[in-house]
Amino acid sequence: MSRWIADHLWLIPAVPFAASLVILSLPNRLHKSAAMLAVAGQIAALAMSFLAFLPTLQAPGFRAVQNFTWFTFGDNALRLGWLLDPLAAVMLMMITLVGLCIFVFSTGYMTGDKNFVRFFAYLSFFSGAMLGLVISNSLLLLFICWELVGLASYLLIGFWIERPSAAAAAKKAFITTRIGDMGFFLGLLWLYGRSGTLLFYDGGHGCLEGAGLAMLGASVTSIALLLFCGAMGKSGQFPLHVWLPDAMEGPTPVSALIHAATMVAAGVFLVARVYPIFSLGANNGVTSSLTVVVWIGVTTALMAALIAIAQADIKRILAYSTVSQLGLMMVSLGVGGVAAGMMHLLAHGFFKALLFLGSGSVIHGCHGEQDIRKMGGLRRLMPITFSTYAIGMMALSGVPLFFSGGWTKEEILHVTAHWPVSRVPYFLLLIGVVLTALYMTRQVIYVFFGDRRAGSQHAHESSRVMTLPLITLAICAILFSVVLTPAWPWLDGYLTDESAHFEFARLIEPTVFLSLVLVGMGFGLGIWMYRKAGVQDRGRAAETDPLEFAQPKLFRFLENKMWIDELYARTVIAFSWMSARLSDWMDRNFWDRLVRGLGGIGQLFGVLTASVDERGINAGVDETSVGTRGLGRLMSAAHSGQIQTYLGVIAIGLLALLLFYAWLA
Amino acid sequence: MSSVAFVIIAILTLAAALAAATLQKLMHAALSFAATLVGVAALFFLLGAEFVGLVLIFVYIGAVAVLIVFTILLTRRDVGKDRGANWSGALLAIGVFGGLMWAILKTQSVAIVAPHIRSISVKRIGEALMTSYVWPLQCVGLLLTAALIGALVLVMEEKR
Amino acid sequence: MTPTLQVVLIVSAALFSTGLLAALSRRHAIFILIGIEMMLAAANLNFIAFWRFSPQPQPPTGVMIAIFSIAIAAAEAAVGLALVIAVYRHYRTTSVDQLDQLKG
Amino acid sequence: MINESIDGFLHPDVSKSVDQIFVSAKQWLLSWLTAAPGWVLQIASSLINICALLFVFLTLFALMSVLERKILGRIQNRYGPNRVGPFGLLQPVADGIKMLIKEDIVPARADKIVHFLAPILIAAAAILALAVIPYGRNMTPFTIDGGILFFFAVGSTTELAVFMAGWGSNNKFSMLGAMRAIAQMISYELPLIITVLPVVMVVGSLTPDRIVAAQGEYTYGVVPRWFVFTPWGAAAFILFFVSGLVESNRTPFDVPEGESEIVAGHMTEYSGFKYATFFMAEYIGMFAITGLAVTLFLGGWHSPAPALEFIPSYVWFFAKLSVLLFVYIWLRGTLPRTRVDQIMNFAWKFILPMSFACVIAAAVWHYAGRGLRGWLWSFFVIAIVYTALSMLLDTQRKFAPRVYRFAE
Repeated sequence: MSRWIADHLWLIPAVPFAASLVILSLPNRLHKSAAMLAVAGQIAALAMSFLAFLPTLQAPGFRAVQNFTWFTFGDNALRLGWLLDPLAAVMLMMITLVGLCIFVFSTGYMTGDKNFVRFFAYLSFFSGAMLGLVISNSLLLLFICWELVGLASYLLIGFWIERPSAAAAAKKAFITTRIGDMGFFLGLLWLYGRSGTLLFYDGGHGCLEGAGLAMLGASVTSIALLLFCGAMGKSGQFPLHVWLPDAMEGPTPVSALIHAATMVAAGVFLVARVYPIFSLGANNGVTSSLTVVVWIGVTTALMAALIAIAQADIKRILAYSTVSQLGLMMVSLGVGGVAAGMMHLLAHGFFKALLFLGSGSVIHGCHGEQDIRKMGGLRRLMPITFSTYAIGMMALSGVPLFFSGGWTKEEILHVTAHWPVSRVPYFLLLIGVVLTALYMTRQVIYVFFGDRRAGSQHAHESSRVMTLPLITLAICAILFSVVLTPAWPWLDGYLTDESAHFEFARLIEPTVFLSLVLVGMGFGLGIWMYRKAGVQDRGRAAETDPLEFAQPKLFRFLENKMWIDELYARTVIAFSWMSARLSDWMDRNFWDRLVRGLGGIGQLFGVLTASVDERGINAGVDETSVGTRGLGRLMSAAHSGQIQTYLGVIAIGLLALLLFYAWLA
Repeated sequence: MSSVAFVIIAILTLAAALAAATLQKLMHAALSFAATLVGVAALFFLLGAEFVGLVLIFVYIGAVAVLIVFTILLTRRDVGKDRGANWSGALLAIGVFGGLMWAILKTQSVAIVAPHIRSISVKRIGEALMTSYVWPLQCVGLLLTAALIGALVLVMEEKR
Repeated sequence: MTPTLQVVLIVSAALFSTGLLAALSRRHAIFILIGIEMMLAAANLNFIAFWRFSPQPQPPTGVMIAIFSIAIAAAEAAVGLALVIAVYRHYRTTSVDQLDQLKG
Repeated sequence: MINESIDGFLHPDVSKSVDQIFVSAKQWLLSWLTAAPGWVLQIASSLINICALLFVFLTLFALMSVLERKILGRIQNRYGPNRVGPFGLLQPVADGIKMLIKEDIVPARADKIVHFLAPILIAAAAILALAVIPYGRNMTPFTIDGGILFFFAVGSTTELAVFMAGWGSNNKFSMLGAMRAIAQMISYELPLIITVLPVVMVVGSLTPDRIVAAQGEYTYGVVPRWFVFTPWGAAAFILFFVSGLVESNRTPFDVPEGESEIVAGHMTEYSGFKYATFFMAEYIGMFAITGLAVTLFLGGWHSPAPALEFIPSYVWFFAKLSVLLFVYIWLRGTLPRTRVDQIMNFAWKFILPMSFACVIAAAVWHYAGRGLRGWLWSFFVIAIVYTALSMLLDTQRKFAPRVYRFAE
């Protein structure tokens, strides 16, 4: 059975795809059956992923590959393939499980939306593409699925097309990620050019195996960095992070599934997948490309955490925390803790989905209110949401011992502390931990404590279909930590295929206390700062944020996301303007000269033909000079709109080529 | 393939080509263009690619030439007033010819005679088309369909 | 005694330049199309010639490419002529030197 | 081409030698210049073939022209030509002389060269098409791998020639006729070729000789294995025959020279010998198409029964040919002329889909193992498509008695 699924791995993405196709063909009045179909497809995918998960448990370092030829031209074939190994298996489990929860949740959340059916079609489409991305054994196939999930996210962000802001956000997300993907594509081409194959594992000939890696040679760093551009785009690392917060314009389940749990993790997954390329030729685990990864990750983590403090939109806060968590994962990959990074990815998938769904339930309860300053006192109104949300928040801010996030964060800090290059990232990450605790506290205080405000007057607990996923995810977020503890680092061992054995002593480490202190500090600071949040006190209006009251300038700076969008606008505009000027200058000075030169060539012919016929030499000369002038004029008006001119220029090019060869020979 | 036949056919072909390029009346030019292609097909026969030659005649005389003459017919009011030739173009063509000639004559490796082989059989071409070239074949089919539809759309009378 | 590859190449070069002549020196759009078709035919001749004169002319790559390029040339001619007709309908002329709407 | 398969002039078996008499005669002629170099020999043998072809088919043309008129006469209940020579058999000679001594008029505004070249080209194309047809055992004038393609390639030249005729004689009627002719030729060339496909598929070769050879045996020793006896073959044969009618501009598809509307179509401005050439080209084209039909579907030169093997192969070929030609004449005597739009609709809406159905049916026949099962299956396919098409195209138009409108 498990053997069978290993051979028919393609079924896992195929099922949601098929579901989405069928759903797309359904009329809008069959929305019930559409939802049923989507959920059923997800359940099937989950079951198959579990089947696929089983064999990887038995043998350490299990890896099942099957490749097939896509098409042949002449005698060179383009091959794709599927791959099942621990990395893929855990991702499959996470995606399908979280996905299932979110599908169920959105059946409740999206009720009454006029494009209900379309929504589920897109959602299934996305999940199919994501699963395909995870199990693909060829960088090309991965890239295809990569673009497909990009498309899905574009469609879903702009799901409420009638909102201009949504449309703009969708466009922004699409374009920004494209910038990254351009790099990815170039890297892909370069890799193909060097190693001649895009298969990861191909019985020793793949581009991640000895032979393939050996062929990369000196260009490996550039390839790695180009691939990392793609990762940066997808998982919102520092220069390209701007799209992710705006992506919150989409429906909340979408934010939960795509922009928190799965798709944005794809970048991290990509780096982990092609890690051999990054770490090729490393001396004690440091290569230039990995160093770049680390620094970018650190910058992102810290910056996003800072920005998150000053946001008012509940989802934006979570979005920025996502960005910073992704930065954390990148750091851990960069410093060599692949397993730690992946573990944090999985844990983050669970609790971030939980948080988003919680926020979704809050928004739903408050009838679409998203500004946390207008909420408050929801603790009693929505107990289930509150408790699950609290669990998610603890996990996110990394409270040790009980919550999955805590352990993975431990791991990451641990590996970062031993990074040979510098210890700066370590300290910065410690600050990041404090900040995370801080802004989460702020959010929770604003939303759930204090007394009700404008937005939360008529709030109510969400229906069963929405609370059940919350509970499930909360349980996952807690129980998941069982396999993460340093006492019994099963998942770590599973990912790095070593056997894990229980050892209680490792449970109590000094770092635990350190992080306990840090988190406590964050909580304390938060509670102290925001105890009076939302209520009028000492000449501060109720709406104004305490931090804003204390430090207006800093708050402005953070609230406006460090002016990065504006900066981009300036630079981009300036750049295009400059390039326009440049090309104009080229036109005036360079091309003109070139064209005159071509005229000179024409003159050459003139002389040649003149010497041809002796008798009518004058006529010949006149004719040729006329021709030359005509040629020169035609050429000098380089954009004459005359086809024949262009043809002539092409011919001249051919001739020039011939002359060049003449010069060579 | 006897070189006498080759030379004769080549001369005829080039003469027809020159006529097609220089004749004043468009219809004559088109017809001599057809003649040129017949010549090229004959050259293919001599070179042992009979199938390609037949295809060439079939496609060009049967389809392209008829298309061209029809176009001439449909745009008849404009036929004939061909205002002068563009001498720089002629010079360019001569130059290109000179360059190519120079390149060909200079390259020693092309001064070889053909090996003695049987002309390629239609069966082998069919097999090749259906096995290792099936992908390009599909692409060409798609392309032709697209071209067909595009041409139709282009010449369709726009409704008003 | 048989002609060498050189001769064939010379013939195709001549054919090519004749096509170029037609395409460059004549005003009428149809002439340009004819010229282009001629150049394509010359290219095909080259393909066939190189296939024929290669040491062992199997597999028939040259023939294949020639066939494909003939098909593509047919498509190109169809679309081109359709364009000529459409342009003629619109501008009442088919001489390319009057069609310079794209003049920059 | 020299057929080495035959050894010596006198063959022990008489019927064999009678069968091969022409081949052996050619051998004998060629044996005179064995000393000459190869290319001389080649040219000589081709010349012999050409002369033979021209002689046979020009005679056939003459015969046909007079017979047609006589048969038409019979159909219309009158004597045909019966003055010149015995039973008026010398009528074509008289016609020929008349044509030759007529004045050759060229319109003043005509495009002289094109006007002159058109008949030559059309005749050349028609005669070339004859070259690839096997007229008897070892009697293919020009054996070429892909002869069918050759046939259609040269056949497609006709359109150009017709257009030249129409354009050259600078005349509205001519142009209209030419355009009509080209339109219907192009629309029927497609089914013509596609109906050939099934045969080519089944035989797996484009060479006429192979195709004929593939129809050699007899099922149960009685029924000849001609393709016309398979469902797809029968359908394809009928479609091919009709398309052939159109290709050679015969009634009921002779709108290009519908004398009632446009005087004589593209032949309006031609007179004297040129007109005769056109006339001849039409007939020879007809022979070519018919010959191809015989080759493809009626088993070429094979005899219909094993018992009749002793009769020479070429006799069989020409017997079948003349039967088909009689059908041509018969149709001309019987059917009225159709309208252009009717012809076009018929081509694109009925004939083309049917010919595709033939291709499919042939494939089915092949994969169901060429036996009775295949027969039934392919018959099934043809029947399905036919009924579907006839349902689809049935416009439910009820034919009312014609209403006459008179000018007041």
